[in-house]
Amino acid sequence: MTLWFLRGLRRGVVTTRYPARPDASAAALPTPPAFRPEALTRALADRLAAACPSRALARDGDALVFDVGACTACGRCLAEAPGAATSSGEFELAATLPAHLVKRIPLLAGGGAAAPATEGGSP
Amino acid sequence: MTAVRAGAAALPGLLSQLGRDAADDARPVITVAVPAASLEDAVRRLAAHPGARLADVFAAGGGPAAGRDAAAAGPVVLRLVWGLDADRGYLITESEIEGERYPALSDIAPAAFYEECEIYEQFGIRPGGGKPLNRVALPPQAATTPGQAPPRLGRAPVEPPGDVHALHHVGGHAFEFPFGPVRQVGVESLYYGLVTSGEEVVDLYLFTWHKHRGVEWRLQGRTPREALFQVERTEGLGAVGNAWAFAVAAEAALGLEPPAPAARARAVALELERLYNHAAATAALCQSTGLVIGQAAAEIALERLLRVNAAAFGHRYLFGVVDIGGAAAGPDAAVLRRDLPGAYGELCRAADALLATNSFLDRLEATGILTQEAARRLGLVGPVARASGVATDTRVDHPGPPYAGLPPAVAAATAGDVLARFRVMLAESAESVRLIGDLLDAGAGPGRAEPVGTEPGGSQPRGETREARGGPARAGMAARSGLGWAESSRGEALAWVALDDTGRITRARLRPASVRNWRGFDDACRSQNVFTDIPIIEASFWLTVAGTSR
Amino acid sequence: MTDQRAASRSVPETAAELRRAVTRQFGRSLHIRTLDTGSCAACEQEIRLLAAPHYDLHRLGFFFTPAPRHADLLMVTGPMVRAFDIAARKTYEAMPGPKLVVATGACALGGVYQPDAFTHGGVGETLPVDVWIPGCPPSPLALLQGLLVAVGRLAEKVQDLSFIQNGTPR
Amino acid sequence: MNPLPVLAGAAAAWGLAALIALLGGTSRPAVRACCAVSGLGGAAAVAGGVASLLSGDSRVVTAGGSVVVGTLQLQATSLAGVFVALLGLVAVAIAAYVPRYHEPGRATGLYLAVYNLALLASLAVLAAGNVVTFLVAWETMALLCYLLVLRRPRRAEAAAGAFWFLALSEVGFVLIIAAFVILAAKTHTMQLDLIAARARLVTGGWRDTAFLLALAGFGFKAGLVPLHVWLPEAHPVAPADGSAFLSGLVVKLGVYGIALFGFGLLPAGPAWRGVLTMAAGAVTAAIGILYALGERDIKRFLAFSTIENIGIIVTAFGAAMTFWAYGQRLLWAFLLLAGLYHVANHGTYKTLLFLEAGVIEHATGTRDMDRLGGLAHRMPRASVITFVGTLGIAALPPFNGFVSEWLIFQGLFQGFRTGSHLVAILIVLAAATLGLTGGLAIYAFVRGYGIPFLGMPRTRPAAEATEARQPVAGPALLAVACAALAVGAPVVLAVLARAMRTVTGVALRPELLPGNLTVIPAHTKFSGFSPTWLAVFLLAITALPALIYLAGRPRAASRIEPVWDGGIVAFKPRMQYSAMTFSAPTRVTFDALYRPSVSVRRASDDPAGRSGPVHYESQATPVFQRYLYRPVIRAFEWLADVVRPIQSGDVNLYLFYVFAAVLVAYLIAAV
Repeated sequence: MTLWFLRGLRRGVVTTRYPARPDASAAALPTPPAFRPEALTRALADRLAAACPSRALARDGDALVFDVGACTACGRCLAEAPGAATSSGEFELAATLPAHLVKRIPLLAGGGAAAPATEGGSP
Repeated sequence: MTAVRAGAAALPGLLSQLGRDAADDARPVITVAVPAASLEDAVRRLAAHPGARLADVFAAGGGPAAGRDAAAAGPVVLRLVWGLDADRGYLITESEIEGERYPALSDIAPAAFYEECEIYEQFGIRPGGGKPLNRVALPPQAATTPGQAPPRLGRAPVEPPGDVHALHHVGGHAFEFPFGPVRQVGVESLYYGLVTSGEEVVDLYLFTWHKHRGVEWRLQGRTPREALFQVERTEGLGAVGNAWAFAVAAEAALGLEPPAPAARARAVALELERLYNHAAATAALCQSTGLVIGQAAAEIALERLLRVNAAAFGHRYLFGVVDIGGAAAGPDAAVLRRDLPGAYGELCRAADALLATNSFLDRLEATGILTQEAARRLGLVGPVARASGVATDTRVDHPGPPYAGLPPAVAAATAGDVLARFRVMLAESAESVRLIGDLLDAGAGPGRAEPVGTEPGGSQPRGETREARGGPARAGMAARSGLGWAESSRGEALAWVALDDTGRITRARLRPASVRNWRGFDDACRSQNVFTDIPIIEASFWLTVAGTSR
Repeated sequence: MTDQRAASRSVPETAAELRRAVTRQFGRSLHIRTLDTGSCAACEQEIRLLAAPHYDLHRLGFFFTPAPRHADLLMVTGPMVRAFDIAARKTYEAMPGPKLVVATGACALGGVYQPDAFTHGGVGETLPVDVWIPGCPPSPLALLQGLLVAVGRLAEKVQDLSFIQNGTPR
Repeated sequence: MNPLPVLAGAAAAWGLAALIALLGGTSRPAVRACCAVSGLGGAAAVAGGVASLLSGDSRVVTAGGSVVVGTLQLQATSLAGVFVALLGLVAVAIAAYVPRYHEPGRATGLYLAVYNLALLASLAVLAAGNVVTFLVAWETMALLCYLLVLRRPRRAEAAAGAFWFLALSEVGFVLIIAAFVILAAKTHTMQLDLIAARARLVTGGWRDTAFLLALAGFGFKAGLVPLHVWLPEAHPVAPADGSAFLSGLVVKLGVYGIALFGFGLLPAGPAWRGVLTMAAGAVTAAIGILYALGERDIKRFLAFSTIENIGIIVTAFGAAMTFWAYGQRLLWAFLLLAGLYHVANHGTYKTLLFLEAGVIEHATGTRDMDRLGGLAHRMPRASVITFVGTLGIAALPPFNGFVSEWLIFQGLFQGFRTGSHLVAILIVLAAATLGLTGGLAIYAFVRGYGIPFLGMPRTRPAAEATEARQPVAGPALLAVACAALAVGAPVVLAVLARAMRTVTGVALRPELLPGNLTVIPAHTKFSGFSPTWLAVFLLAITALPALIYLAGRPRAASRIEPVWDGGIVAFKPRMQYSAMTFSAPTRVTFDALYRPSVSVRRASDDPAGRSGPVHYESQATPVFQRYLYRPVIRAFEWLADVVRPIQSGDVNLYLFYVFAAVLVAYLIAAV
C-alpha cells in the first residue's frame, strides 16, 4: 500500500475546478449545433430535418424547431449544411423543463424572410 | 466476395478452394445453399473441419419484416455463419425451413444454443428434439399478455412459450440469491439468478430481457447510413467495432470499397476503443476487489484516454467515426502523437503497480476459471477466449484492410482465470498503441467511397422512411446481402445485411461480441467460486448487457 | 399508506419548491441512485467517471448509493424499455420523498428511440422528471452541471440560449 | 419440614391421574380431569423439591417391601431436590398443554396413563433410598418412556426410534447395575446414604471402576457423545409433550445419576476422574451443537441442542470434581451449584421449545424448517413464547440460560486455582470449547428461530398456519419461569447454596451473595454481576430509544413500502436463505466432522449451457452410527450365531447348565 501512497503523492491533483472555474477539456466535447438564420431557407431546413437521425430538427412554418434534448451532436447537420450550421460549443445544457430545450430558429434566408422573423423568432 | 450456390455435397471442394483463395488474401466469404434435409449433415462436416467455428446463427424471412400482417409469411431462411479461421474465410449456409421445426444444431455445435432461443422467440420455429429453450430477449409479459407482445422479426411462436422455456426451479439445500435487475450504481440492468448453497456458487443464470430494445427490428426499412446511427448506439462501449462490422456488411452489399486512409482511420478508432475499454476493465477489476486507489489510478488513465478520443475524433466514445464506405471523421494525428503516449503511460503505471500488489493478484488468481474446452464449445471470442487458450483474432484470421498490411501480434494465455484475462488485456493495449503508431505513419484520414449507383434514401424525410419501413420486400434469399466483421475490444463482432432494390434494409443481423461471451460467464462462475468472486469475474469479462440484449 | 396532507407536503408541486425542499432537508449533501432503462452503457460509463479523480463529485457533496432507500436523486438513463417498467416503478417508489428525477442522455430525452412496442422512447411519460440533461452521452462535466442545477446550486443556462449563431437578437 | 409426605402426595396424584386416563381417556372431561390431577401432582412435586433443597436430606423411610422388588426405601435428598422440582414444573406445564394437544381416544387414554406412571417412576428414581428401589424405579421409568416414544407404533420410524431408545437404555442399565453391585458389595449395604457414608471402605480401584461404569451407564441416558444416538431418533417420533418430557426430564435423570455417583456416593476421587468427565462433557457440547446446525427437522435440531446442554452441565460437574481433587472446596461446590442451576434452566426452556415445536407441527403439519417461514405473522403468540425460549437457550440476557452459563464459565476461568499448570490448561481448554459451543449455539438458534418464524412462508401450509385452538398456557408458564429463573437468580442461588451446604458441607452463601443482588462466583475479587439489575438495565436501554422515537418521530408522511428487492418482478420465497444454506459455512468449516456428500444436478451442465432447474444436496454422514455402532451390532449378530448351538432344547443339557452355574457360583463364593 505504501507503493500506492507514494504513487498518489507523485501523481498530484488532477481534479477539475469546475464549476468554480471552467474546465479546459470541455473544448473537445461534441456540442449541439448553432444555426445562422440568414443562411436558412425552407428547403435547407427540410434537408436538415431529414438529415437529423434523432429527429431533433423539424420545420414549423418559417421556423426551424430545434429540440436540443433530442440532439446527439452527431454533426450530420453540419455536414449537410456547412454554411448554415456550426458547433455551438455549449455543453451546460441541463434544463428544468423540456420546453426550455426547444428552440425556434427563424428562417431568414430565401422566401418570406421578413415576416417570419417576428413570428418565427419570438419564443 | 464469392457467392456460391451448392448443396452440402460440394462442401469439401469448396473448403479446399477456400484455402487457395485465402492464399492470395481475397477475404473470401462463401455462401452455400444447403437444403434443410441435408443441413444436419453439413453442420457435422463443418463442425469437424479443422479451424472451423460456428460464429453465428440467424434467420430471416418468415413473414413480412417488422412483423405486420402474418398472412404474407414466407419460409424462414436459416443462416449459419462459420468462421473458418484456419482457411481465413467465412462460410454461410442458407437453408429454407418449412414448418415449425429444424434439426437441433446445438446437439452438434453447442455454440448455437443461444441463437436457437433467439430464433424461436423471433421466428417461432424451434429445434427438433424438444429440449427446453431459455428466454433471451422477449420479456415474460410478452408471452403472458398478448396485448403487450412486441413485434417480431418473423411470426410469433405457435407453441406457448410456457411449454418450451425451461423453468428455473431450485431444489435441495440451495437457494436462489436474487441480484438485480437494478444493481450497483453506474452498472447496467441485468438479473442474476445466483443459485448458492450459502457459500459456493452452484449455478447462475442471467435474464437480459430488461434491456431488449428490438434494434434489429428498428433497422429494417432504413438505409444503411440511417441505420448506422442506431448501430453505434446499440452498444456504446463497442460503437466502433459494431459500426465497422455493420459498415463492412453494407459495403459488401453495395459493392463499395473504402479508401485506404479511411480504412486506417477506422482502425485507429477501433484500437483507441480497445484501449479505453481495457482501461475501464482494469478500473472495474480494482473496484470489484475493493482496491480503491488502484481504481482511481486506472480511472485517471481511462479519463485521459477518453479525452484523447475526443481530441482526435471529436467524440469521447468515438461515435460517428465509421461511415458507410469510409470514415466520417479522421484522427488528428498530431494530437494522437502528442497525447496518446501520456495517457497510455498512466495505464502502464497503474498496471505495473497492480501487478506488484499481492492482495489484488490473490483475488484474481484461479478465480473464474474458464477451460479451453468450454471456450471452444461455447464459441467464445476476444480476450476471454484468448485467455483460455483459444487464439482467435479476426484481425489475423480474417484480415481486411488495413490489418492485412500490418498484422497485430495476438496476445494469448492458457490459465483461463481472471488474472490471465487481465494480462491479455494489458498485452493487447500495448499492441494497440503500436498499431496506432503504424497506422498514423501510413496515413489515416476521413474519406468515403461513393457508391456505383447513387445510394438512395440518404436524403429522404424521416416520415417517409417510417412508412417505408419493412417495405414489400421478403428477406428470403436476398438480392444484395453482405457479411461484415471486426475485432472489437470484446472480440469478433459480426453483422449481416440484406438490402432490397431500393437500397433499404430488409434484414439486418447484429452480433456484438457480448452475445457470445456472456455465455461463458455462467460457466466461469460455476467453477469453484464463492459468490463474492462474481463481480470480479464480471469485470474481467467486461461485457455489456446492451450488446447482448439489443 | 400516505395520508393526503402529508403527501402534499412531502411531494411539492413545482420543481423549484422541490429544490428548496431538497436544500432545506439535505443541506448540501445528496445521495444518488442510477437507473439504467436500456441505455447503451456509455451513459453508465460517464456516470461512473463522475466519482473518478478527474471529476470527484464527492467534493460537491454528492454521493452514490446502491440502495434507493437512501437515495434522494434518481439518474435515469436509456429510453425506458417497456419490459423494465416494473423495476423502474419499484425503484422510484422505494425512494423516500422528497426525491428528484434526472433524465440523463439523449435516449432518456427521446432522442434516439421513438415510442413503440419496445420502449417508451424516453423516461418522461413514466417518471416525473425534474431535470433533463441532453448529450449522447452527456460528458461528466455536463452531468455535474445537471446535478448542480437539480439541487438549485447552479442557475439553468440553456433556457437563455438561442442556438442562433453570433447571437441574432431574439 | 419433611418433604416426603408432599412427594407421596404427588405420587398419589399421578397414580390417580393414570387411573383416570386409563378409565376415561376417551372423553374430553376425563382427559381434562386427568391433566388437572397430574398438574396438582406436579405442583406438589415442585413444593417437595424446593422443600428438600431447603430442609436437607430427610431420613430414609422403609415403606415396606416384597420378595420381588426387595425392600422399598425412600429418601428426599437435597441433591435430588433440583430434579424433583424440575419434574414438577415439567409435569405442570405438560398438564396445561395436553388437553388441547391430544384428541381424546383410547390411544390417548393409554398414552396419558403411561405418561403419568412415567412421572411416578421418575419421582421414585429421584426419591429412591436404596439400590434396589433405584434400579427397579429406573428400569420401570425406562420401559414407560419406551412406550411414550412408541405412541404411534404403526410407523416404521417410530418403532426404530423407540428401539434405539430402549436398546441403549438397556445397555446403560447393565452398566449401572454393575456399578451399584460393586459399591453394595464393598460397603455391605444397599442403602444409598450408608453407601455414601462408608464410601471410604471402597478401595481406589473399585471406586474408579464403579464411577466409570456409572458415568457410561448414565451417559447413555444423559446422551453423552458417543452414547447419544438415541436422542435424535426418539425425539421426533414421540408426541410433542412426550419429547418435551424426554428432553426436559428423562435425560436429566442420567445427569442425576452422574451427580449421585460423583458427588453423593463417591465424592472423593482422583483428578483424572474429574478431568475425564469434564472432557466428555466438553466434547459432547461441541459435537451436539455442530450436529444441531446440520438439521432441518425442528425436533431433531432440539434433540441435538439437548445433547449440547447436557455436555455443558457435565463439563461443570467434571470441573467441580477436578477442583475437589486440588482441595478447592469452594469451587467444587460452586460448579456443582452452577451445573444444577443449568439443569433447571435447560429443563425449563427445552420443555418450552419442544411444546412449541408440537404447536408448529399441529398448525402446519410439518417439522421441516425449510417448509416453514413467516410464522411470526400467522402465529404471534407462539412466536413470542418461542422467542423467550430461544433467548434462554442461546444464553442471551436477560433470560435464564445466560445466568447459569455465565456462572459455569466463571467457575472454569478459575482453573488456575488448581495450582497444577496442566490441569489449569485443560480446564481453560474446556472453557474455550464451551465458548465455541456458546457461539455456535447463538448461530444455531438465530437459524432455529429465524427460518421458521421470519421471512416469507415457503409452503402453502406455512402460509395458512393458524394458532387458534393451539395450546398456550403450558409454554407460557415456562416462559415466565425462564424470566423468573433469571431475574430471581439471587433467590434461586440462595436456595441452591443452602442445598450445597447439605450436599457438600461447604457454605457458599457469603462468597456467593454479598447482598445488593450481585452474584460472586465463589471467590471475591474475581468477578461478579447482578442478573436482576442486568435485566432491568436491558429493559431500560431497549425501552428508552423506543420512547424517544415515539416522542420525537416526525408527524409528517410515513409510508410503508415493500422490501427493496432490486426491482425484480416478484420476490419469491425460494429467494430466501433456507435452514441448510444458512448453516452452510459451518458445513464447510467443519467438513471433517460432517463428511458431507454433495450431489448436484443442474440443467446448465448440458454442453450447450442451457440454464434450467438446479438440485443441490449436501448430506452429512452419520459418523457414529456408521463407524461405531454398525460394527458393534455386526459383532453381536455374529456372536449370537456362534452361541446359538447352546440352546438345543434338550432338558438334560439345561439341567447340566444349571448345575454348572451353581458350581461356578460356589467357587466364586469360596474364593
